[in-house]
Amino acid sequence: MNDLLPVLAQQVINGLSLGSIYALIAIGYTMVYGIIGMINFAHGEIYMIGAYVGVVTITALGAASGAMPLALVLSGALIIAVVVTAAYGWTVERVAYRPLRGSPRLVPLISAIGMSIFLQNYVQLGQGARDISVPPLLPGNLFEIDVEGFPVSLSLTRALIIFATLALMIALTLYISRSRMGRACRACSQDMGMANLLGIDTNRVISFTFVVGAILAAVGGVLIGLSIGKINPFIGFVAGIKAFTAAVLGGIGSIPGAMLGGVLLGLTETFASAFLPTEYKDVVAFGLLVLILLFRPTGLLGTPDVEKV
Amino acid sequence: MKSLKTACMAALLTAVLTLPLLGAHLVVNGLSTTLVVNLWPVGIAVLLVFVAQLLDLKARLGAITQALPTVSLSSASFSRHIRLWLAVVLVAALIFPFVASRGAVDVATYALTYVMLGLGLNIVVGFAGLLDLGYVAFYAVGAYSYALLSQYFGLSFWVCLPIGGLFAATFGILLGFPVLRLRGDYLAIVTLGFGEIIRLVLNNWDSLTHGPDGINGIARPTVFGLELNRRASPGGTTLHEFFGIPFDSLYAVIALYLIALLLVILTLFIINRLVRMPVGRAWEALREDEIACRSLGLNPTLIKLSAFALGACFAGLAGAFYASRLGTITPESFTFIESAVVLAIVVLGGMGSQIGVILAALLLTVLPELARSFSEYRMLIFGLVMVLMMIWRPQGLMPATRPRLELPTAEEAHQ
Amino acid sequence: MKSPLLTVSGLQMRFGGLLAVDGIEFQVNPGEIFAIIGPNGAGKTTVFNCVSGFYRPTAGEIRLDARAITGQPGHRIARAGIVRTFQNIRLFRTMTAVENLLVAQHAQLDTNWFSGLFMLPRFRRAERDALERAAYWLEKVGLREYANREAGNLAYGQQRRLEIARCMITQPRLLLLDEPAAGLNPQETHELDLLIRELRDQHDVAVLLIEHDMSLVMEISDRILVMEYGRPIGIGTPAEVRSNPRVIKAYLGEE
Amino acid sequence: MKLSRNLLGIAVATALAGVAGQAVAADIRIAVAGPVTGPVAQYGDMQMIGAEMAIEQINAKGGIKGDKLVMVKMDDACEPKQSPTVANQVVNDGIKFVVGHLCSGATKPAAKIYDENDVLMVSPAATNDAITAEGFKMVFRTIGKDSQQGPAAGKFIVSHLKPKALAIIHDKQSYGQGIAEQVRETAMAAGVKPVMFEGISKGDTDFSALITKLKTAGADVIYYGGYHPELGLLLRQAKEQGLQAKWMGPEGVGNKDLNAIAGDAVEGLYVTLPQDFTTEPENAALVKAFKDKGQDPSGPFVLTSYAAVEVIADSIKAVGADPVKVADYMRKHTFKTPIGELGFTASGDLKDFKFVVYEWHKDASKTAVK
Repeated sequence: MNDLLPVLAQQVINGLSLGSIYALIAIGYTMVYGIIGMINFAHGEIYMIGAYVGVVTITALGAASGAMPLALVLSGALIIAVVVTAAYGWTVERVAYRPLRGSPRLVPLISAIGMSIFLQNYVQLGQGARDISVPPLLPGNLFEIDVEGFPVSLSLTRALIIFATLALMIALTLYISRSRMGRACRACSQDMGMANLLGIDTNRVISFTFVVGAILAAVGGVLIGLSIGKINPFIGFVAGIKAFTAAVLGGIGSIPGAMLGGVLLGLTETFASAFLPTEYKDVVAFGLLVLILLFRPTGLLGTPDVEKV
Repeated sequence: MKSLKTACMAALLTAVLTLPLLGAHLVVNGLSTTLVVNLWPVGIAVLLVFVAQLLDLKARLGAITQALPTVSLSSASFSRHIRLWLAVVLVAALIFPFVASRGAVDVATYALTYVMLGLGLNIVVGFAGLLDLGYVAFYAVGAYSYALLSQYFGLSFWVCLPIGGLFAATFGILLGFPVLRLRGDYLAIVTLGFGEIIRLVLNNWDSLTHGPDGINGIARPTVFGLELNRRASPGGTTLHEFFGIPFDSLYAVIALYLIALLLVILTLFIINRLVRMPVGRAWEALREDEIACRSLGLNPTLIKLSAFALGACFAGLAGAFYASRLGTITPESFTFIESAVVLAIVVLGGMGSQIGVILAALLLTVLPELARSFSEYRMLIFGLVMVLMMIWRPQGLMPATRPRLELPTAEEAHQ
Repeated sequence: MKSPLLTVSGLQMRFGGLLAVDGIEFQVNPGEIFAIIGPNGAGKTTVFNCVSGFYRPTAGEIRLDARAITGQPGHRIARAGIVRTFQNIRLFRTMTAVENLLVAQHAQLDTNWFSGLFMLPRFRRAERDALERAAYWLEKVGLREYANREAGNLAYGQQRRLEIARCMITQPRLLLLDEPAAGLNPQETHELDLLIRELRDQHDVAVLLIEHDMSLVMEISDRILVMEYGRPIGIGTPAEVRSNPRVIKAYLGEE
Repeated sequence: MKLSRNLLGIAVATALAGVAGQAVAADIRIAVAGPVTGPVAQYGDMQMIGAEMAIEQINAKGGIKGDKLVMVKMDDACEPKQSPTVANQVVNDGIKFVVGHLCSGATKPAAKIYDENDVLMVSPAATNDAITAEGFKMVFRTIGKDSQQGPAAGKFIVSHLKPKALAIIHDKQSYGQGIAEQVRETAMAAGVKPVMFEGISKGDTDFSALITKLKTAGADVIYYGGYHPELGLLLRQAKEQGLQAKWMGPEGVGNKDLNAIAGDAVEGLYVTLPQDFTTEPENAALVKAFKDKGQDPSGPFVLTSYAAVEVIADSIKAVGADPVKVADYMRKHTFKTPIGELGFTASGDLKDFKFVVYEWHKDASKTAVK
């Protein structure tokens, strides 16, 4: 069965590109959970908003100038999407979570669920519930090699996603381990109270976490908009749950964990739909989430926290 | 008067937020996607935020809602009248279907179904403090159990109702076991995953559940053996033939309403008793502090499983009734949004407060029906209300109050 | 010599690399007040958590009436008769004081659902008995008029006493008190002293006590175990322990 | 005798709202029920503009013996949960004629309510067979059934496309999966056994793994049962991965939005559609009327909705506004409509409804395939 190799190669590529998107969103969950121990249920919607703002900007830039060079349109869309989505990330935290700091565990979680429903319908109100299609700005493949008669290819947009995810992940890990704000984040994730006592403005650190999460989700949203070519107000929901699964699989709270978790989930899902009937793909993904949380809630790279009595 | 600076900052932020999403409207026509710019909504939003910041509305609104009177159910005056109040409400509920219009009765039946779901989820979230986001799964199990039993074995509604409740309770325990050791938010996500898995299985298992086509031709409940349809099934007699009156589908609507009312009364009766029993107190103790429970000899596993099983059982009953009322069910009506709506009901009503949950269920189901054109904004308002409630009134509209227990006088006490 | 109520032998607890407790040996006889003292971080609460079943010790054995209970889950050890209080009070805060005492009797109460659902006389009688016992214990700790107040709204000292009452209502055989006098003023400490003696004398319960208040410990304990860095450095009556050179060195440092 | 308001507050308010809806007796109200909101709202738009045009034109010609037709728009967002509430509202408001519902999933529960209350329902778009399979007397449709559209596609695949390896994909929805099963049965009856028969979940966006599976199976003809959003993505990702195959889909994919998503990957797609009557010479005036209002008449459900209103109006003109008499009249007569001569079977389906195979192009035009 030597022709199995190219099929596997293609499926691995599919899995990597899918996993990179999950990783980009998973970062938002991991950082927020790592620092204030809360699942930002509305994070999937922040990703969706990033995609919408990206498409609006592309359409505006595309329409306005017509012959604007591709690189400019793309970078313009990324910048504007990042700025606006970061503003959403900051506002969601400021409005829905900051007033609830210190209240019992269920309260911020329910507020997050409410915010997720609100954002979904807010965008639906503004842009309608229908699918918005994105013109293929970057058609064509990065490479298309013929392995024993089977075309193995990686499209430009998917290559861009994998590359962007790697670059952002490395940059973020360096920033967190090197910079002052990075140190403050790590301090807060160890012990928020003590960090506050030592003069760290914890509110600023928390806002920073949400903004960084939103920025990465925005990049993910714009790139997905380009590569998949179809967005609607509901794409954030399932993508959000899958990204959370990736974050937990990798070990919630650990940034490399989010990357590892994302890729693993992407590969699992891809091989599930390759070898099982495709409709069971999501069942496998959700099943994986339930299994991880049961047998290894701290994930692969996470740090176990002993339940203090 | 908050400083002008913050008001301007807030207004600017609102502009940045709303411009791309509300200001520019994406329109797809055929090949090209174009932008229709309409700055009105952006202008209104910016103005609103500016004024709100200027008058520091947020703090004022917060104060007002705080001051809302909390009717403490156990205050002496109220409890004496509780029997009277219950009687009045019950009589009104019984008369209602015969005087109200058909549409109103149908909406009321729909609302009563959500009252049952709300009361059931209130056990899990309100009393035991376990945030279950997959509650719709038990609703689906109840509905499909009745649908399948009635289709394959022709069992009547009244036989399948308890079976549906039992099946759902079993699934409740199945879900309960794996999540025993998990904390609040992990538990929420696992139950969410579980809910989605159930829906996907229902949608994919074509041989049993006919997948997306769902199950059609589900029999309506019979009233004392009399069928509610226009034409009797072989061997059965219909209500109107029995009474020799011309067929009017209003009878079916009224009968369904009364069955729903019966189920709600049954649910309320059982839950009210359970809460005053050791198991009910154990639920609340678990919510308060699981470690303390363990140190006093209460087995947290049994407490959690009993909460899940009972919450699921009532969802199962509601599901079986829903299937009998609609006559046809598909996996599409058991999505996560249902779980979120029932959670919103419990949260809005006041976690752990039965009266609050009932009021919230009526409010959140009747209001959107009242203004059908308004229903587009229904989910938007749900989400917003959930956020605002958590900020201003986490205890809910009608918060539960502790029952007063009269202590026997000192002489009777002996040890 | 009656056989000991609780026997702890070779107790060891390791958290990853850290050896929190090692080689702990002691016994508590029926009706005895046994204290464990030592500087912060000596591993006292860890011993407590092992005895009460919250930690599974990595080595050693714990016996209650010669029956091994090492590693059993917390709720089963509690039903066997070992009940504890906590350093930071763990009351059911939004439930009333009397409800706290009713929950504690859950294990003893008739939890038959059928009789409960239909309020049969059997169930009503069981509830009334439980309420009477609760009234008795509220009276004993002077909280009777606070019966219907939420536990979280009681004063600190009152919460401490309610927690002890909640333990006693389960009719335990061994009561574990984790720094009961912490945060109490001298007057309240004295009342606590009387309360503990009364519990030991009238309710035949042995007491295992962790406490920093030396005057209370020396005055009330029958025997004392002294721990430092997880290891035992002295055991015996208050007098023996006070004169034990290693203990003096540990507490008062080198001359 | 209405109970005093304050006791039953909300419920009575609903009742009064119901009564207030009662229009002047003379007008004949027709409820047009379909997805005004929700993800497939564009199909609802087609239904609305078709019905609206028919009502306007009939009223312009003096209505029916002086009575005006009034259109009552009802939104069920294609959700099976909402359609029974809408149906009950229609019955409650005393409306006797319904053009709708649109999606099969939403139409099924509503049909039962209408039949029991002697309300005439004509669906311009629901193709699932089960709708007219329960012996209802008041349920009709002015569009073909899956069991008519499926075989048409199956026969075309076997005879024209002669596949070496046929793969069938569907979107796990009652419409998509229903038609996919029909195509499979027709193909297998003709001796062509599909190499793949699989479902994708609605709303999915990444099909790269499925495309690779299709490539491995060497599928050269692929039939997709479902709506346009998912097919658009499948076509686009198939082109990306260099999958050379001929694709075919039902009328649910046949609209411009497909081109917007798939771009030029849509070239050469085969679609079964109701015959496109907008090119018929006698419909020229009607097509111009739509264009004058800036509306596109070529959508699959525009003319079927127009026809539904016309059939109801002609029957009322003959036997008056009693729905039961109208239903009997409809079963016994044929009606001249923009989509040809329509006749109804006992179960309410169209006697013969031809689905024509079209070839779809990247400029969103379509040419009939002989």
